[in-house]
Amino acid sequence: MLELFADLVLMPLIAFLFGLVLVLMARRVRAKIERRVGPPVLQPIYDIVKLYAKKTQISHGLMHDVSIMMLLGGFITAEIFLPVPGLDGLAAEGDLVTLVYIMMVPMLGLALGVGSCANPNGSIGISRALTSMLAYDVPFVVVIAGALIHYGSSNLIDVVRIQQEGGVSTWGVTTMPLLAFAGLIAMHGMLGKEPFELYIAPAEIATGPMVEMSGKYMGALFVMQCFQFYTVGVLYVTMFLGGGEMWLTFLPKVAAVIFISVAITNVFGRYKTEDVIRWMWRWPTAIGLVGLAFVMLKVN
Amino acid sequence: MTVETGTPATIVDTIQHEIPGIKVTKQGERRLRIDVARDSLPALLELLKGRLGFIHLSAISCVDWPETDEFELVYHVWSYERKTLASAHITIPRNPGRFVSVYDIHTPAGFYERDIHEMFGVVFVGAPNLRPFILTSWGGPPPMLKSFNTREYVNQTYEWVDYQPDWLKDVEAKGGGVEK
Amino acid sequence: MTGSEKVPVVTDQPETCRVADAEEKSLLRKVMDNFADHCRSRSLFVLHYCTGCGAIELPPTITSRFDMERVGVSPMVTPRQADLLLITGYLSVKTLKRVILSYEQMQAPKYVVGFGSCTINGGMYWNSYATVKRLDQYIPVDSYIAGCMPRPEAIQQVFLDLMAKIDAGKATAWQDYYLNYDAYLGRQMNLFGQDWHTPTDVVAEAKHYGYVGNGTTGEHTALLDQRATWSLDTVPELYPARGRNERSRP
Amino acid sequence: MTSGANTLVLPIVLPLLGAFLLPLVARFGDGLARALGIVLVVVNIFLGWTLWSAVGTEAAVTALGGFEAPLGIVLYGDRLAALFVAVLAVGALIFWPRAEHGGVKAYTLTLLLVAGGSGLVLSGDLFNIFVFYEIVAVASYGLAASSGDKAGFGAALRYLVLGALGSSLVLIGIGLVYAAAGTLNLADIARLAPEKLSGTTGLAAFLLLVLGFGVKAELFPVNTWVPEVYAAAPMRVTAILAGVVSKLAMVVILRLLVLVFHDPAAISLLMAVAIVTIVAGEFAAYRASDLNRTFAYSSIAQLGLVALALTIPATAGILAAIAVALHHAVVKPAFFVIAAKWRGPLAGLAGGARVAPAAAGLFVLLALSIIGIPPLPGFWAKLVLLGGAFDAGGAYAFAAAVVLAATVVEAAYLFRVVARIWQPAAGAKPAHFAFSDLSPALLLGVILIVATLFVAPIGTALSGAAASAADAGSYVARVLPGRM
Amino acid sequence: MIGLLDTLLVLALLTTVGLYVFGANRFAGYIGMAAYAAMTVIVVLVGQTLSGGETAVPSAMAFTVLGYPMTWRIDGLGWFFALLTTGAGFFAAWYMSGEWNEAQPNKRIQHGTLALNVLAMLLLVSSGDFLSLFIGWEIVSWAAFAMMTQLGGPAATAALRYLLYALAGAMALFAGILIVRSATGSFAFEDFAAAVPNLPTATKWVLFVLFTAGFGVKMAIVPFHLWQAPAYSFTPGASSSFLNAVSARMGLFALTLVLIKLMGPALLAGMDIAYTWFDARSALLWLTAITMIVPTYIALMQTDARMLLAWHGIGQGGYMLLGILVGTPLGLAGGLLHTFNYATYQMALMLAVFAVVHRTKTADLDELGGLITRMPFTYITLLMGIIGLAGLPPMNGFVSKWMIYKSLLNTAQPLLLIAAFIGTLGTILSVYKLIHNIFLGQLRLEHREVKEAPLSMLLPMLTLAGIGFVTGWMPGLALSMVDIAQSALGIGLQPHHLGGVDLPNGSLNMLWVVGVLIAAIGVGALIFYFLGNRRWEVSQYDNYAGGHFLSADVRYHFSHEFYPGLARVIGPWYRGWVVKMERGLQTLVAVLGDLSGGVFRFAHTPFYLLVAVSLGLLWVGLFGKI
Repeated sequence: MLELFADLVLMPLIAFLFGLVLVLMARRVRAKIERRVGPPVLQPIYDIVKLYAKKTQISHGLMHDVSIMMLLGGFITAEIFLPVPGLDGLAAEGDLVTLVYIMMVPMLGLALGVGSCANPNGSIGISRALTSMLAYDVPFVVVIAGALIHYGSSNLIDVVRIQQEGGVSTWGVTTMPLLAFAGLIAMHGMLGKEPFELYIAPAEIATGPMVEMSGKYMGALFVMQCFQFYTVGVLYVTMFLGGGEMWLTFLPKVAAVIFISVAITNVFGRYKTEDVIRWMWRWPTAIGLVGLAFVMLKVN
Repeated sequence: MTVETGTPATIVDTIQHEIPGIKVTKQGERRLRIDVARDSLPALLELLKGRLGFIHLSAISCVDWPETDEFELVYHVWSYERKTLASAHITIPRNPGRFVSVYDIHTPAGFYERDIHEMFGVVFVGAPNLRPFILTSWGGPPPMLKSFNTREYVNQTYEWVDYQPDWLKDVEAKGGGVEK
Repeated sequence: MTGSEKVPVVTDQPETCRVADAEEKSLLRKVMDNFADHCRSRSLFVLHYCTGCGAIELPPTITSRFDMERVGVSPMVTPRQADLLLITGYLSVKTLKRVILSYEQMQAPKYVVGFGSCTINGGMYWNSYATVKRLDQYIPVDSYIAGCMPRPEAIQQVFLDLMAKIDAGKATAWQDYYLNYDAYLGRQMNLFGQDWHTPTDVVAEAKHYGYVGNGTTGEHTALLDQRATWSLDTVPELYPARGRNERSRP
Repeated sequence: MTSGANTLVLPIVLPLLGAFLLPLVARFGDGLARALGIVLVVVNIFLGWTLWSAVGTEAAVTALGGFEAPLGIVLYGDRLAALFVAVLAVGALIFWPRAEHGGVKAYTLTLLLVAGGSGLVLSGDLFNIFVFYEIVAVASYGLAASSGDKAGFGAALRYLVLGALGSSLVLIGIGLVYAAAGTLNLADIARLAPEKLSGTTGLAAFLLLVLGFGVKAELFPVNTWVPEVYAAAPMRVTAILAGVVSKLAMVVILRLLVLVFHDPAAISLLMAVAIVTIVAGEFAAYRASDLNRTFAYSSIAQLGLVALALTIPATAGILAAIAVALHHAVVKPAFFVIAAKWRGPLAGLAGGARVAPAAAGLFVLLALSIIGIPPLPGFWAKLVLLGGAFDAGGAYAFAAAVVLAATVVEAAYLFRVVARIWQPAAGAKPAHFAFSDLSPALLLGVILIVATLFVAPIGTALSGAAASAADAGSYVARVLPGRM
Repeated sequence: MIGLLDTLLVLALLTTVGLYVFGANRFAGYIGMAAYAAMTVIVVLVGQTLSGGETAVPSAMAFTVLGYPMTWRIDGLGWFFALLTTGAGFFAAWYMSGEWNEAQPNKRIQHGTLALNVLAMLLLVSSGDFLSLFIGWEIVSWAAFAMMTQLGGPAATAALRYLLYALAGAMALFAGILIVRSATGSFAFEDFAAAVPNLPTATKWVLFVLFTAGFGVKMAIVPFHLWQAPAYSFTPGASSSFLNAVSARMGLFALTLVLIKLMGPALLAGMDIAYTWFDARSALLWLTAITMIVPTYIALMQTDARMLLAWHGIGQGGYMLLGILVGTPLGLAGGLLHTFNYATYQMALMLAVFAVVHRTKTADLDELGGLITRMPFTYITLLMGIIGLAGLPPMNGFVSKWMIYKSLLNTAQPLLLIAAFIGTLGTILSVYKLIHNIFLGQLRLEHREVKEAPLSMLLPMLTLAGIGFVTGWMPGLALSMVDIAQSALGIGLQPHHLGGVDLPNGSLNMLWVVGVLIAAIGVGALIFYFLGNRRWEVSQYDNYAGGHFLSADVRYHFSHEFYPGLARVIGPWYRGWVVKMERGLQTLVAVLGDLSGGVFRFAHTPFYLLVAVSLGLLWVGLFGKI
């Protein structure tokens, strides 16, 4: 039990810390692309501590507070179900489908909190966020279906073990290149980065859901960003890049995945909502379906 | 009636022919100054717009003449075809300060008249909306009137920093400094 | 307290001990506060609210030319998320209302920097009936930048000075708004009329967070309390007398 | 067996005698004439009941005037005949004309109708059937005209012309049969039919007979008179005509099909006619403008159903035919009683439930039964009919599918009215029902409910009657002993 | 001793009569509650006998009419649906026992029709053979009609439209059972089950189509789904939630009984459609896939809360059928469990919506907003309900959807999994729109004094939501009920434990999933309360509006057309083919009607007589000889 208790504590902690590194990397990459020096190393921590140390904390009702709790709780739970080298946590108790649904709980919590802020900018932001979720989740589920049928099991520990049996040759990216590529695009959409960043949209709807968030509410959103980077990265690595044998190779892989999407994001403008839907339902879905066809040919 | 093209000269002839007691002076290659009686201004604007292509009322400015106790209203009208600006000058007495609105001829007049009403207190009969929109919480008299003593209002409403640095004292000692 | 009474000259803050911070209790609290001030100074979110002509100085300060992100300053969109409110240039009476609304929507500790001479004593519009002459009469200001319009280097310098003050825990101008809210409100009412009010309930907030000084409530805040709930009194059918937010004086 | 024989002729003779005596009795008082008429009808019911109970599987046969079978006229009273004699008499009793409907004239015509009807069902001789068919026809023309207004006379006249033409067709048909078979006795014809009536003559004879009797049995091409007459005739006459008389013609066709015509082409002809009748009846009812016309077209459809049941081979068909006919005899007159007061366009019926809750409730009960909703008897009738059709398979399955589709249309137009009745009244409210107006319908409603409770015993009784009716061999043996 | 089933049926009959007679007085609701509670207890007792090894509990009631025997008995499958029915009846009666009922126009009819519906459904689920099944089916559809047509006006037209659909379905069913009788000689289930494998494929296909169509109408599978949303929405509150929760599931009971128990999924899979990869089972599977997606995205576009939920009812029906038709024990358990879960959260949702309607007199999503401050408990119920409807972890909806997805994965049917997931996404979008437009955003001026729903309405709602949460945390409780039903189907049971299902290739243990989620939210709460200063609640007018001063006379709220981007993309896809088909059918009947009416009026009968005779004789002359 002690080892399980250690997992329960360690996994979210590692997720948070490495999430901070990822956020720092994202801001540094953005700065370098804009020929700027970029923030100091501890900047994400400074931001979060400053937000939590705010003297006045404005709330818009009990649901606003509960949504912050759901936000953090949801991501902590998602972390616990993500197997990382050495720490399996509760990955055996719930499989990938469960994880995908657990990742929706914080999104719903945030949506309810923003709704109770009673600000139309927030409501429009959430309506766009849910629409973009609908957009990127279609290729995402094609990828999941293909991958799980290819691995024959939906338990993440098995998925990692199957990929590691034959070294790089049995990695998801080598056995299912098309699905991996479609998965990458879907992940980019899931992170809500630039071409699909239609729900933050500072110019149009004043940072959408974050419009009435301040102090520790805003701090929680910054923490969520760290968790989100980490979770999405680890999920992709677990499905396609052979999961984590040991930390030294695992963290660079996650950083690499996040680096790809962060690098892309700074050179794009923002798509309109319907363009996001049309684009996501056309290209990544088509690639995913072709990949799925290959998988089905192999299976039967 | 076809719209005659041609130099300002021909415009001058048509205007003088149409409206009695009008004085047109050419102020430049592309500028005309028209002094007209107060009552025939709407007719003039109608003529300029209808027959001579002066379709764009770019501004109405008001000048306060305390000596003759009059307001001078200047209607700047521009014609794209002739590339000429015509400025119609009229004068109205200060105390009733009322004049007819030209909103129905040129819609932008709505805002210009509202601005003049707010700043000078001139009431334009028939203007769609004369509520204040710049000095929304202003209680004082129309501020652009010459009779309005800005300096005295400012002294009475606002305070300044009483900034007495040493270097300023030396300058004042030598006779310079800010005039009071 | 009529408007014409002389206001003390603004001189540099005396080296007395800091204004009693309501929460200062224990060593742990002091360590925490120091660490918090350390982080606050290194993470300033600027409300890029172009109130006057000086807003054009911000882009070079924040982007690649001068890159304030090196020291943790990054622009934010709404007052809720911002710590630093920049008043960039002259303030007409109408703009001042929006500035006060934004200032009250910001979360303490909040700082205000006035750009250029217009915010110090009216600048070149010193004799205009419509512009505000001294900003610190209406909202507490941390620091000013002289110049008509200061260059990015000056802005960078004021940021660094402000960060040093925050680090030292001395940037407490914002408490003055709570402690002497009645004076501020009185001066605001002189300018905007007796039925001036903002959606933020500053007195209740002060009581909630313990920043109640003897100047917090007074005759002007009493005027505020006469209204039932201000948000509803602007509804014509409920309160026919008022009916509109921006009302010209009778 | 013989004791029962001579009572066989009574159901025909007594009403006939009554019909002629009534004008004389009327001299002594109109009420007396009415009472006598009712007594005679009750006697007829009793006779029908005694015949039903006396006759087991063995039918009662009477040679009129002592002349033996092939030459003399024979009456053949099996359970089927007894049933319909009783039903005719009960119908006449419930809908016995009121004093204001032409008084004595109406009573005599009704008695004539009862006499003719009983004769039609009982007689074993083809020509004798024709004679009674004429009596019934004449009586129904008279009754149809008894409403006394212009529309009634017009409709009755057109009905007379059509009836005459129909009868002439029947006569030609009988002539053909007589020419081919040389005899008019049904049992004899049945015995000779295989070789004599198998060819085109048989088929032609069948066609003519079916079309002739079809006029009264409301089969497709010849039933356009139905909506006109039922709308014009007084409610009580329409009830009897629609409810009972049209079934008698069906019984004759049944006899012919069982005994004489076994040619599959004939059967397929009758089925085609039946299907078209059902479809035409249901869809016309869907577009009918007022309640009366709706029920007129609905009765056409139900008669088509009975005809379809007849085409189904073996006892299943006969049983289905009897069941549907009986159920229709109970439900349709009640519908017409309601339609009598609720005239005018359907839209005007809004608010009916508040004005006359009993009528509205009865309407729903009848609608449920005619559509065939369990546990009401309508459902069992349909179950037998469709069960037989699906068992027969092939073309019958298609016919059954048509019947099912028609039922949905039937539900559409009936429940359109129900929904209208339960809506709050927009303009004028429909008429209120006095208890006396609604009493016949309520009585029939009670009969329906009683039938629902005792559906099992009724079912067995009817299947027994159907079995005996379907047995051509026993009919011939019974009528012509030893002459097979 | 009189059997359990008979006591149940007699009690149901007495409740119907009693509630109709005493419907008007104040305690009718409580009488109803007591009656339905007693029924539920009896059903649980039946459950125990069944789980004790009995295959079925017979009933003394048996008739033979015209040689057709009719028997009634209740087996595991019927028991499961009986439990749903009496449970739903209990909560509906509880909802009707309090203040909500005083405002209702016709109390007697409401109580009476609810009890009638429960009686009819109990009769249907305990049918012993095809004939009693058909009789039960008819009575259920007519009882539902009686319940729908109470309020008149639009309710009456919707009810009439439902009735025509139901009757068409019933006629198809009638033809089906008669074909069964002619093919196997009797109406009994066992004979049919034995005879069906070696029936000719043509009859097998005809029976499959007829039964699927007949039962599909009640289940509102796609081509027959148009009637359900308006019919269920215009019924008065408690009855509408009863209809939504259970009524459509009778179709599922019958489909499961015939397609799975009697015909068996293997047989269906064997019936191939020529020249396609499809067979009967996969064709129906794809029909359910469409049923999952199309109604959900129609629900997304609704502006009336009741219609939105009713459209979701159709979509969720697709999930249940999908689970059942997959054929593996896991899929079957998932489908049946989804029926139970759906009943709990859908009823909670409808009761919550009707509580809002009770207080604000409107169900239009564009007229509501910000009610969370006024009606917090109704908000909690609706929140737990939508989490269940969307199928997210803490609630039970997730467990059954997970089992269905897992069965699809194990049988390697990715495209169906994708269709199901798209349906879930649509549900998440539309349920958020529902809760946002009613409870979140700015409170309207006229709703400032709206009070919370009365206790008599809150308790049933919260209990239902609680059941949803408890069975979500410990799905084993519900799965044991599903086992009894599944044992009757002969496909084999899905082993499970209190927390969920253990499979070699990926298991689900909700004890851990929900436990950790709640613990993590607790950690979030600790972080929230201890890290950072105390919270200060501000009014809804103290809000960022770009420097503008907010006041109550300007509505600063976004709710109309909540997903504009999505509407622009999928808007053109709503072509309403099925609506056009329905209207085409209506015009066809009208044209035929005009035609036949015309024939009757065209000419007098003698003309037809002569034509008929001449044609007939011609026919005789030409064809008679062959």
